[in-house]
Amino acid sequence: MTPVEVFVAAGADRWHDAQALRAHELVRLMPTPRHATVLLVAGTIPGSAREAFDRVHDQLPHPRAVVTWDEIVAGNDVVDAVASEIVGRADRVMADPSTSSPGRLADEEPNDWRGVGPFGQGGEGMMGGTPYGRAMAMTADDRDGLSLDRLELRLGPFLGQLPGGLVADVALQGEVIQSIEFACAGSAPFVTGDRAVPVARRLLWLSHALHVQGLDAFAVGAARLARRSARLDDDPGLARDFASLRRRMRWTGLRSALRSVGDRDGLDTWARWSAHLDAIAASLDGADSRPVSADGSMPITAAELAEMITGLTLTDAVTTIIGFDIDVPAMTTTAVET
Amino acid sequence: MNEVEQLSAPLAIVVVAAVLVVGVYVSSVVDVVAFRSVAGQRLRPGSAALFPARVAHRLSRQQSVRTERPDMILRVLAPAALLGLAAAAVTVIPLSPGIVVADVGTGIVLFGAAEALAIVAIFFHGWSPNSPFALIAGYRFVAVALSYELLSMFVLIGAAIPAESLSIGAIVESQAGLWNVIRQPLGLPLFLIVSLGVTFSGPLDLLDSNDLAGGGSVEDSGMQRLAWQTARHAMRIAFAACAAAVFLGGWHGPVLPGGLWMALKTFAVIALLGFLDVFVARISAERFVRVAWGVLLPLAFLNLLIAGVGAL
Amino acid sequence: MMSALAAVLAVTAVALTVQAAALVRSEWADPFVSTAPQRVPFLGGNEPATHAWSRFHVRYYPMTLVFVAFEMEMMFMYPWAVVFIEEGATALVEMGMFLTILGVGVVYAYKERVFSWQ
Amino acid sequence: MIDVAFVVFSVAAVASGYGVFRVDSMIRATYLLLASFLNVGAILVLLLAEYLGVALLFMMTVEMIVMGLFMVMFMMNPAGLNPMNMVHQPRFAAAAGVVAAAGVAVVAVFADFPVAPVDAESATTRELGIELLGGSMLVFESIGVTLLATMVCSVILSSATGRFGDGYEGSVAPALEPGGDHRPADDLYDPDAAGGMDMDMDMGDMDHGEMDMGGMDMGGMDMGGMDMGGMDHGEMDMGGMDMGDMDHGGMERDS
Repeated sequence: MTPVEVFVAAGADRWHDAQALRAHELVRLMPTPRHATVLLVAGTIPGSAREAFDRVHDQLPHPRAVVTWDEIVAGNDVVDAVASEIVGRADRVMADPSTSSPGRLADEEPNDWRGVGPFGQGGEGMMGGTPYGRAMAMTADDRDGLSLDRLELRLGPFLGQLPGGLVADVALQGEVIQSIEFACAGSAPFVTGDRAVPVARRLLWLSHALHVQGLDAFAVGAARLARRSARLDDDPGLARDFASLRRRMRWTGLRSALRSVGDRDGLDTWARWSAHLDAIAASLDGADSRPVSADGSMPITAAELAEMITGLTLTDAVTTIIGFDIDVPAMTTTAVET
Repeated sequence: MNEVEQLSAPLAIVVVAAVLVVGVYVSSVVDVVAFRSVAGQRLRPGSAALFPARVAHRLSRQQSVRTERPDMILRVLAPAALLGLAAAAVTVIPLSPGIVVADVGTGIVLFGAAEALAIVAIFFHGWSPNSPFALIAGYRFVAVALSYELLSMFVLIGAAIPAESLSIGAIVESQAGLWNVIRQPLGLPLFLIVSLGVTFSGPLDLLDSNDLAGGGSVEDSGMQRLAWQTARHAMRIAFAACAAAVFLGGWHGPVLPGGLWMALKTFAVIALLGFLDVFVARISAERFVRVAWGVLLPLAFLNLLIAGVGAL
Repeated sequence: MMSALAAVLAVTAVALTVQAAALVRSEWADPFVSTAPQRVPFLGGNEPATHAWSRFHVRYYPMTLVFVAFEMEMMFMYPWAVVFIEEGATALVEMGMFLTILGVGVVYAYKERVFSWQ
Repeated sequence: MIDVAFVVFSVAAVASGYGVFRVDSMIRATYLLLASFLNVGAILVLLLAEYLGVALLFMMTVEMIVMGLFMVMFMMNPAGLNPMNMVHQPRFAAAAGVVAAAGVAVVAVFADFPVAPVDAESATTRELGIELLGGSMLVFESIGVTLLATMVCSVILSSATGRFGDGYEGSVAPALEPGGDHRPADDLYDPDAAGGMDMDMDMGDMDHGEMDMGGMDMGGMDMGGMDMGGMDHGEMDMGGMDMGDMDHGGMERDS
C-alpha cells in the first residue's frame, strides 16, 4: 500500500489535532492540494473562509474525495478512524473516478477577458487591462532604490506551511516581505504570556514545524509521540523516546538553519525551538508535575509578529511564524456546514 | 589507455535508457526506504519495492491541472529537458572498462554544460505555472545554483589534473593506483553538496520545499508531477554515477567485474544522497550563498591546490 | 569524436522527446477539464489580484554579476588542467597568480555584502 | 553527414535568433537566444574546435541565466501577457541586418582564407593549454586583472548598500541642476508613483528601460571578455543588447 495523499483544510480549533495524522503510515499530509487525493476538513470553517475553502477543494486534481473529521464517529482512537475513512474513500474514488467530488465554485473567469482588447487577450497597452483574466502587478519603491513590481497576496487560511485559519495580507517584492498584516485585530494575542499548553499539542506543533523545515520523516516521529502522549498518561518510554528523537534532531543541522532567524529581544528562532523542546521534555519527565506547563516562548501579538517579519524573505518569515506555537484567533464565529 | 569503442547511436540510446530506467526506480525505492527507516515506520521489502510503480500508476491516472495562463511550452519543456540533460550527463560517464556510451574528450566540460542547462530547466519549472510560490522558488533556486556551479567546476577540474585529460574515462584510468577521494579529500564532499543542489534535496531543498507549499511543484499534479520526479531522480543518477567515476575510482576494484563495481559505487552514492535528503534540514538560500562563496569556494581553491601539489 | 558527440545528441534528443510526448499525451487525453477556480494559483484559498509574472526583484543580482566575471575565468582552467603535469610548477604559479587576483575580487564582494540580501 | 549537420544547426541558430524578436515573453526571448548560441556551439564542434564549442554551450548558458534575471527584472510586461513589438526602428534594423549579412557573406565567399586543415585526432585542448601558459601568458594574466576590474565595478555599480552603509551616502554625485538633489528623479520617493495614473507609470518605466541598457552593457562587456575565444559572436551580443529598446517599440505599437 502506498499512503494516500491528503491535504488538510483545518479550522484553527482542529488544526493541531489534524497534524497527528502524520503518524499514520497510510496517510501522508501534502503541502499543496494539487498533490492530494483526499481533502480532509477538520474543525470549524468560519463563514468568511467559505469561499477559500471551496476554492481549495476545487484545486485538488480529479479524482478527489472529501472526508470530514468532525463527522467521524470514533471509538478510542479518532486518528485511526479518520485515517481508515480516508483510505476507504480514496480507494473508492480511485476505483471509480466518476464519483470524484464535483467543483464547488462556479466555473467563471475572475475577469471577462476573451475577445477584449486589440489582441483579444483582455489587456490594453503594455501593462493595462486584465490579460487572461488578471491584472498585472505594478511597481512600488523599495529600500534599495529600485522600484519594481509588488505582488500583493492574501495567504491562507488553508496553507500547509502556516497554522490553519491564519490569514495574512502580504506585499512581496522579490521574495522579501515589504508589508504584512494578519487578518485579525493587530492587538490580538498570538501567544499569551501565561498560557498552558498540553504536551500533546506541543508535540503536534513540533511535528508540523519539522515538516516545514524539510524533515518530514522526523515529523512522523514527533506525531507518533504526540499520539502516545494523548493516549496514556503514564507511558514510561515516552520521555526516553522523546530524548532520542531530540538527540537525532541534533544531527540534522536544524540549529544552523534556525539560528539568527527572526531575532527578537536577543532570542532567535532556535532559542524558541529550544524552549519548546525543553518544555516538552520537562512535562514528559514528570519533573514538571502539572499536566501542562508555561510556554517558555514569549507573548506576542499579531501586530508585533507582523513587525518582526517585515523585511524578511518569505522563507524566513514562515520559519519565524512557525517558531511560535501561535493560537490563531477565530475570525468569525459563524460556522459553515461543509 | 584502453581503446574505447564508440557505441552506435541506437545502442547508446538503449544503454542509457536501461541505466536511467533501472536507476530511477532504484533511487525512488531508496527514497522510500530512507524515509521509512528514519521515520521509524515498518519496512516491508515487497511493499517498498513496488512503491514507485504504485505511485506512478496512481499519478498517471490523476488529472494534470492547468494553471491560469501557464507557459505551456516551458511547462512541458522543463521536465523533458531535465531528463534529457540527465541522459546527456550519463553518456559521458564510463560504465565499465572499455564501455562508455560516448567517450567525449571534453567529458567534464560537457557534464558541466549539462549541469548549467539543468539550472535553466529547473528555473523553467518555477517560472512556467505563473504561480507566486513557484516563481519565488524558481528564483531562489537560481541563487543557490549559481553558487554551487563554481564549486562543481573546481572539483571536476581538480580531478582532471592527475588524468591530464578532460575525459571522464581518462579520469577513471588515472585512479588505478589511488582513488581521488583520498588524493583530493575535499573533492567528494564538495561534489556531494553540488549533487544535493542539482537534485534540490536535503539542505538545499529550496525548490520543491514545504515552506512554500511545494514551491516549484506547487501546481503540479498527475503526469506533471510524475515527470518532474522522474527527471529529478535521473539527475541524481547522473551525479551519483559521476561521483563514483570521478572520486571513487569508477570501475576499479578487486575480484568483481568492473561494471559491477561501478554499479555498487553509484548505488552507494545514491543511498547516501537519499539519506541526506531525509535527514538534513533545509537552510535558507541566502545562508547557503554566503557559505558557498565565503567557505566552500576557498575550500575548492584548497582542493585544487592539494590536487596540483599532489600531481607534481 | 564526432560519433561520440552525435551519440550524446541522439540520447539527449530521445530522452527529451519521450518525456515531452508523455506529457503532451496526458494533456490531450486528460478526461478532466480544469475549471476556472481550479486554475487559480494555490495561495491557501484566496485568489491573487495579479499575475505572478512580474518585474521580479532579484535581490541577489550583484552576486550574479560577480559570478559571471568569475565564471569566465573557469574556461581557462580546463585547458590548464590538461597541461598541468606537463608544465609543472609554471602552471601552478601562473594559475595561482590568476586565482589570487580573482580571489581578491571575491573577497571584496564578500566584504561589500554582495552575498547577503535580506 | 557533417554538411547536413552544419546546415541543420545553422538554420536552427538563425531561426531561433529570429524567434528572439518575435516572442513576447522575456524568458522565451532570452532562452531562444541561448538556443541560438547552443547551435553556434554545435557548429564550432563541427569545425573540430571541440573544447571551444562545448565551452561555448557552458558559458552562454550561465550568461543567459543571468541575462534572463535582468530582463525580467527591468522590462515592462516581462512575460508578454500583452503582445508587444520587440523591434525598434524595424526598417532601419532590417536594412542594417541585410547589409551586415551581405557583407559577411561577401567576405566569406570572396576572401582568401589560409588553408590549415585540423587533424581530427589532434589534441586541441592541450595545445590551448600550452599556448595559455606559454606564449599568451601575459594576455592570460591581464585577463585576470580585467575580470577583477569587472567584478569590482559591477559591485560598485550594482550594490545599493555595502560596508559603509547606503550607497548614496559618502560619495555624492553632482546634482543635475544647480541646487538640485543628486539622485536621479525616479529614485526620489514619490508617494504618488505607487498608485499613480498610467501615464506616470509609463514614464517611470521608461527610465527603467534606460537603466536596463546599463545593465545590458555590463553583460556585453563580460561577453567581450569571453569573446577572446571567438570574436565572431560580437553581432549576437549586439542583438541581445538591442532588446533594451523594446519598451519603446511596444509603446509605439500601443499608441
